[in-house]
Amino acid sequence: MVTILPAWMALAAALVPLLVAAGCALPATRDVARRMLVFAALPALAAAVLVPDGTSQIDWLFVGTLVDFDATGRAFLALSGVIWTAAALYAAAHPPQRPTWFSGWFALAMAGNLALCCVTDPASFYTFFAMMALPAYALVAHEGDRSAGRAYMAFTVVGEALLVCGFFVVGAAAFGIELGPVLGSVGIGLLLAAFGIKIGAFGLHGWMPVSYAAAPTAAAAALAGSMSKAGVLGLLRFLPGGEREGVAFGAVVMAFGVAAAFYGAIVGVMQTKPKVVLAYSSISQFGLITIALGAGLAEPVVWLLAVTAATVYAVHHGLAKAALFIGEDIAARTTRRWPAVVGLALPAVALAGAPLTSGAVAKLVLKEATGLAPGAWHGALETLLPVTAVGTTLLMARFLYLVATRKAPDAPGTRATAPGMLGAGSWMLLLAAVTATLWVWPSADARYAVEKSLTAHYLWLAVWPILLGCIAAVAVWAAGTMTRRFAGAIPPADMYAPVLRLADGAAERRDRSVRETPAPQAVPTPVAGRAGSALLDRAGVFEIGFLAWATAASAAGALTVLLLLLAARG
Amino acid sequence: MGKVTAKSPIAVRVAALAICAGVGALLARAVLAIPETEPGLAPLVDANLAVSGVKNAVTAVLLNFRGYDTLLEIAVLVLATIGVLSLSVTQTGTWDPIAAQADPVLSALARFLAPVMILVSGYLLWAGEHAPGGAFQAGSVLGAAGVLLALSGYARPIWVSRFALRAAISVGFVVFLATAIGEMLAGGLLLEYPADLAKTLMLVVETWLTVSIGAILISLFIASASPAEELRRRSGGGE
Amino acid sequence: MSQTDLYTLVGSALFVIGLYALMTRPHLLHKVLALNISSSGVFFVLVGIARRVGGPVPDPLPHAMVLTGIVVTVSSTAFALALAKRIYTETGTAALDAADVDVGESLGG
Amino acid sequence: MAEWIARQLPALVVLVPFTAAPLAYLLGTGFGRQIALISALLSQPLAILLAVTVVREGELRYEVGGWGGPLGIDLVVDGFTAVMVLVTTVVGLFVTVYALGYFGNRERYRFFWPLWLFLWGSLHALFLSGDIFNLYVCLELVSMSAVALVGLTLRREALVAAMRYMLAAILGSLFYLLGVALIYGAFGSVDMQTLREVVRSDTTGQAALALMTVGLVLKTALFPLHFWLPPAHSNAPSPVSAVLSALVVKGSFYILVRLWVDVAEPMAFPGVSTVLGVLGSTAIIWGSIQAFRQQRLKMLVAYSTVAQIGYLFLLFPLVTGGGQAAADAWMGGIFHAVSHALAKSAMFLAAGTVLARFGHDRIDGLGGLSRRAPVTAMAFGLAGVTMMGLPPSGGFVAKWQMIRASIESGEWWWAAVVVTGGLLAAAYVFRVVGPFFGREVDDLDDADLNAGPSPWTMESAALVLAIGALVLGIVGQPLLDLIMVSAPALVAGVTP
Amino acid sequence: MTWETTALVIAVTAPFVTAVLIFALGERRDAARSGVNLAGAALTVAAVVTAAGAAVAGAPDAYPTAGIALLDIGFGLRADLLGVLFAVIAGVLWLITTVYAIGYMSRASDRARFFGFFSVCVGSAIGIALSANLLTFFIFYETLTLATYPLVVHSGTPAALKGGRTYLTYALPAGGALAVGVVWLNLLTGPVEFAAGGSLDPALATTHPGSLVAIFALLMLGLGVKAALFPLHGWLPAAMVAPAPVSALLHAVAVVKAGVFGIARVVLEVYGPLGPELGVTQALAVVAGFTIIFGSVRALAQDDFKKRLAFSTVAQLSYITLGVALASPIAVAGGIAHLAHHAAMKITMFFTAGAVAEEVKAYRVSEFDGLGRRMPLTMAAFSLAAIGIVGVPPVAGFTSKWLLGIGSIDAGSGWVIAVLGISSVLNAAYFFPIIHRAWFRTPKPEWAHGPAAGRPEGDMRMIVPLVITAAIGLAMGVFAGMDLSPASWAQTIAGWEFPW
Repeated sequence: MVTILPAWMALAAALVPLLVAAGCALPATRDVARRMLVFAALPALAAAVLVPDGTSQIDWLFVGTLVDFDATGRAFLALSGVIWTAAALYAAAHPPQRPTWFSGWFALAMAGNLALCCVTDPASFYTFFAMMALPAYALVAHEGDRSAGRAYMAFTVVGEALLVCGFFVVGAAAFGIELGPVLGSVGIGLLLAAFGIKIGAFGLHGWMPVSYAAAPTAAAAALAGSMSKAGVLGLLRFLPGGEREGVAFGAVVMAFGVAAAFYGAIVGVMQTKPKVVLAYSSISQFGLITIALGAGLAEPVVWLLAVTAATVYAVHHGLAKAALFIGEDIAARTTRRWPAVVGLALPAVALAGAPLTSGAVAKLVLKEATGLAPGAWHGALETLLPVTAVGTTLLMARFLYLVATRKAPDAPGTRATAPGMLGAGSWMLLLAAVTATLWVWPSADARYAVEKSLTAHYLWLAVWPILLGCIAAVAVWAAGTMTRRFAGAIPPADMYAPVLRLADGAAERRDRSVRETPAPQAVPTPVAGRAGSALLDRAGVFEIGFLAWATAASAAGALTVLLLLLAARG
Repeated sequence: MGKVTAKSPIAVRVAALAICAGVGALLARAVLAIPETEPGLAPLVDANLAVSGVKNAVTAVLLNFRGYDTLLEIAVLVLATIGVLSLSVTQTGTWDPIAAQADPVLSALARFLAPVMILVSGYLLWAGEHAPGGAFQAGSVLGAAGVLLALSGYARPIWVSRFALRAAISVGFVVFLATAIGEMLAGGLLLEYPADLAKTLMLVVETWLTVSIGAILISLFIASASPAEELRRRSGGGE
Repeated sequence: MSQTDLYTLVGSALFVIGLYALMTRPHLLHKVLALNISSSGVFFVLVGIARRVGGPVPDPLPHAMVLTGIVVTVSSTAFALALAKRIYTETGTAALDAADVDVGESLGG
Repeated sequence: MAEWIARQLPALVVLVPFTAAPLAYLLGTGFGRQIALISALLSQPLAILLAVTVVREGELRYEVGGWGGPLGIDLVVDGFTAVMVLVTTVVGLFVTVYALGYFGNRERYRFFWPLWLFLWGSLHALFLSGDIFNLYVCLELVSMSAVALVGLTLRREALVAAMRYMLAAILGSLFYLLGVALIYGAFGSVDMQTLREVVRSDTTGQAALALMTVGLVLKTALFPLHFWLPPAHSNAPSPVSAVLSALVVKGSFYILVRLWVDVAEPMAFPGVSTVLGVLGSTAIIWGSIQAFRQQRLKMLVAYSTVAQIGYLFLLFPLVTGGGQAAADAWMGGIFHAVSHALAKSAMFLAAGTVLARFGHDRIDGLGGLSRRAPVTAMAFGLAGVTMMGLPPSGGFVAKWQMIRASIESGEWWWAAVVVTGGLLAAAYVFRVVGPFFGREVDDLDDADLNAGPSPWTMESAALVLAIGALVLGIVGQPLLDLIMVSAPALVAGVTP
Repeated sequence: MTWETTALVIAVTAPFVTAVLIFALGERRDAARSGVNLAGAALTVAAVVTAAGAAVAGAPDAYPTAGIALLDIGFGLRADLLGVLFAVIAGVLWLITTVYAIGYMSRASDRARFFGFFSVCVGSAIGIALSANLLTFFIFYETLTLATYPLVVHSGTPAALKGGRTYLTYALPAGGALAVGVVWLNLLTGPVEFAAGGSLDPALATTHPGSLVAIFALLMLGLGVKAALFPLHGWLPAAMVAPAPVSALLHAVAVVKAGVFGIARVVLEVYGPLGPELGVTQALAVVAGFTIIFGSVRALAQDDFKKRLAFSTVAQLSYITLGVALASPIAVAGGIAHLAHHAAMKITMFFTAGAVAEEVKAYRVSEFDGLGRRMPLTMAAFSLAAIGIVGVPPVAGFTSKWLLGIGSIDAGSGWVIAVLGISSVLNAAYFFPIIHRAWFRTPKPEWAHGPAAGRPEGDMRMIVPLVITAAIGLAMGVFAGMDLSPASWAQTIAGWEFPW
């Protein structure tokens, strides 16, 4: 480009979807706005390409906004742009019920998601994070699954609260306020927990499977592919990577990552709904990203590498996961499934890290980062990482199996429309992105990783876990009974299932009681309390005494005596 | 009048006795402590008697030195009269003959006594200048004459119009006030008698006060009296 | 005991007697008379004070006060009597009682 | 002319109503109204001029008869006097205006005018008098005219109430007179200026002071000697009630303050101020509780007076220590007398309007009054603000100073009493005012007595007085300054 | 008298004059009354803005002042930055509320009384804002107490009268405590003028620590009632019997803010550095923190819409108190900014309550299912305000919370962060269900297709004001960084307050 575009242009471009959202709210512009939805993310995509690195300070916006447009932000902006565009296309192809309503919320979340990629100060980031996360409720609950909506909202609200608290600490540090060791650690902990919820970290993932399953496909794709990645971006932006204060957290974070990676795989395999399997796969994959970040925290010098790894992995996973969600829906809409299943296999193997896919590159970068993990972690991760790939392979196998063997299209009316050109185009876009992105990644680090992934050593490293996984999958399939025994043993909400059930029950009871309780009648005002009025009556009796002439005159006489006595004394 | 219990309960009486005994004792202690030698204002009065316009010290105090007290005192009288009139049944001071058929003896006596009493009243008024006496004493005798006449069925209120009655009641106070204000207009202070006119002015004031006091006393008596109608009724209709 | 003491003591006694009667006698006429007795007591005290200078001429000031006091007392007595009489006419009784005063009924219900 | 007025001012203040009174009597009903109004209007500039003169020149002394004390009688005007005259004059004017509408031309009430003018004149005479015997005569004038006014309606309750009042008043006067006699016996003078110099701790003198105090307390209706006040004030015709509560009780209180704080201060003996303070506090609490219990509006207002009188007596314990606390208590006490006068007269006048228009004053029958008689309801409510002592009312400034004085003197419990009293006042005020905003009660039917709306003069007289009491809290500083002009030595120590 | 001083005097007196005119016009002349009322409000706003301009341009020693002698302190007005902020809020929202109230009260009775006392209330609030010292403040404070009463009991029902009694039961003793505190303080220190950075002699902390603590307690007791600090908050939910405009302007802005504004004046401009030194502000912060949680928990259980809002107000007011009590300019800025932010958001919500009650006769949250279809503008405005209260950016509530959070760290009171976090969750827990019901639940059949064809969703005199206030709430958050935004303003004020 000839002119240098200032950094704030990125933010402005990212906020274009707000116009669509506003348009959807106004009756006059509703229809036009809904059609514009598919173009809403394009300005942001363009900005990701055209706006060079740079910073802009926008003092008047919020409490002062800092746009620091850098490689990381650009990567996430591009990722989000692609995924939201694809999702919007798919939504246009297969509009959910009340499409204007859906589009409005969709555009709002989109704006938040895109904008948060551009800003680097905590207040603005939080603003756009909320603008993304809260409207997403409408998307999750769009098809009427109140339980999932409740779960999503509960986790989101708690996450937002934790986040704002964590950001207070970050913001205070930015003000130059001395934090002290305790508060600093608390701040890091809060950030980890808050973003942990968004990325479905182990123990904080309760909302993810139910929400992914409940949301309309376009929304699920956006959620899984882009919105949850905002959590990763947040961690990258605000964790004190490369500094001493984060070191203590490294081990914990890595441990959580490992736990999520395995937990997601094991529980995911037992699921019976493809979307839920994808959700657990996300949990597992985010576990891997978490491991990288943990390694970066633990060893300050590794942080930059960890950032690259997380970014690359996030892009890779986002695209793949979005493609899987849309593909799943397309498969469900067709009676001839095999083309869809084959198409789905591409992102599936990519996730497993097959050679020549983005997955291979991503895993390589990840390995590079974790390879520098301190102490025993280095060895442990060396062993564990390939095992997770086996798990991923199993999960993907399970997913493809479920998609392929699903009986008829789901409940009539919801996915009744057969996939058209638009929907297929959306999917193709994503598949293309999965295939190509890392190959055209405009950074030296990426190019180096790509080339390295093509070496024999790494090819083998990428291949064997997949092979092992396939064998395991076939074995399990062959065993048959085992699958049947474990499938569905764990509900989608896993450890949170009882809590969600309780909450659902409570909500239902409340609704019922409200329906059955008549409006409160005007409460009659109570007469003055008995005790009070009795005392007052007593006061009246005394007063009659005072008014009696004899008493009064005696009182006058007594007062005379008293004063005369005082006089006599004085 | 009325069937009211004559005495209070014993407890009240005992308490009252105790209190009164206390008051009495402490009062006695106080009065016994009055210094015997305090000259008071007597010397001051003596010193100023010459310029007061009268020779009687008490009259000088009443009409000149503390004439303001007297002015207010007349106001009290007028006020009480108005108050009594406001409470009387007819509220005008007119009355039916109190004794419907006047006793002939009383009537004759009254006829004889009234002029004498008026004469005495005049004397008292004049004597007040140098000896005990003055408007109040004179007015009282005048009032008594009026009461006597009323009781013996002579005077009927019709002899005075309502306005005249009101005028008689208030004339003393009004003249007193007018004198006082006149003194102010003449360049003095309130009730500051010019030395040369003091005696004359005081006599004028005293004269009208006598008239008023007489009228007031008569009015007080008459206004409080029950109409003859009611008297008859209350005496059991025996008459 | 000087003349002054005698007069003032008698005056004090009269004052207290009147006070006692005022407290204990319910009848309005009695009360008015009681006040008259008390006022006489006060006048006695004043006359006593007037006597103490010792000269042939008593202090004229207390005398003037007594005279003024008498007129005031006469006026108020006249008015009080008129009032008592009127009360008797209106109510048929001539006593005062707390029951005459409406001190408000109880609020509770 | 102006010079003459300036010279004769104290006398003129007294003479105007006193001249009007016999004329009003002499000329009868029709003229009585006009004479009263003329007298009321004439008094205004005189009272204002008096206050202005005092502020400019300090204490004024007018030697009646040209003799001067102790031989003659002096009229003395200091800040305290001027303030009391001023408030009497202002309240007097509005009561007169109100009464014009209230009594109309009715022959029955023709005695109101002379009696009221006598009362007015005697109040002025009382405030100006510099002689303790002369004060006795003034007290009697005040009492007798007040009693006569109470009985004016000749209603049974009114007559009985008047009788109670009369007996109490005479007894009080006698106590006072006995005290005057003893004072003369002890110190040989009844002139305040002279006494101020000669009084000393003396058996007779102090006994005299005790006796006078009892008499005046009785006349001021301080608890527990308030037995005569509620019936008298509530059964009197409303304009009279207003004057009685606003001004008449202040007359005897004025003398009490004169004696204890000013004239007889050198022989004041310990304990009495505490006794008066405690009785005052009890009055505040007890009067408020009784007011809250009442079923009739005028009874409630009357008991409110019993309570408010209590505040006046807090002056005594608070001034004893001298210094700034005494100055504050002095200002507070007197300012309370002033603002209470305005507010209480407004309350009684408003109650009178209600009574005249609806034929009853039962509190539970006043629901929705703010709709039927908004001006009257507003007047009552605004006057209530002063009763509660809330800003911006004059009652607030008074309580402010009292609280200040009590904290300054270290006797914080008086402050607690003041605050509690305000809250209790709120309880009884809102017991009345609350239902004003409520649903209308059928009882509110103008059909009864005087059918039709009240003359606007009546309603607005009450409102103006209430507003006066209200704004006194903001524009009251000149009045506070006036109160401090030539203040007694005990309280003049420091002025802010 | 300079132009600015005249404006200052007009700002305070105009509402009272308006009230007098309204009373004088009587019940029947509706058009004239509305005209007078709007003109008065507009004049007030103009005067307040003029005074504000002078305050913004001036430094603490060049603020416009006016006054007369009264007692030892004087009755004084002053247009300083803090004061004009509150005055501008009260004035502008009064103007908006007047429009709303004209619509709301169009079928009600006793309109003259209502609008008259309403004007008195606003005048008192502006007087409170522009008071130069504690005496003047107290005078207006109590005037406000009294003038609010007729509005609370306006409907005249037994329930309303009871609510009025409850209100007075809290407010009047508080006034007593305040009076004693103010008197005592004046005695201890001489006349106390408000002054940025505190006006007390620092030496007093060593000579009279006990008295200062006691005085502070008395003042807080007095101010805490209107500020609805636990346990003095009980009147606020009871006062919800008042008509909606009253709840909106008075119980969300003027009256309750008068309490917290007073706390700000006392803590910042009287005690200043002595507060933290004596430990009293720390105690105040703890009480405020507890009130935040307490109010939010109580709000959860309310089905009555206005009661839920009332408890929310209880909690939100303590944000301001908390901010003021933390010895940090950032926290103070947050507290003061919340004064404005909460005003705009809560008034929107109460406007909503009134509009909904008038239009569809829904009073309880459980009756709100699908209301968003029937009254979309109204509920959109409400939702915006609600998420603002929760603290969701970019609505203004977040801005104040942000400053508060950072300020609490600055003040070394990290525990406040937990309070803010928990409170956010609780706020969401009681507001989001309302939003959920309105937008995500199946509406009643008659609501499903929106307002009747060709007809607006309600009386536009009520809808437009609430949309405007919601927009203001949003704008104050989005443009928080602009020079004259409440947040920036508050930061400037806080800068003056902390010379120490």
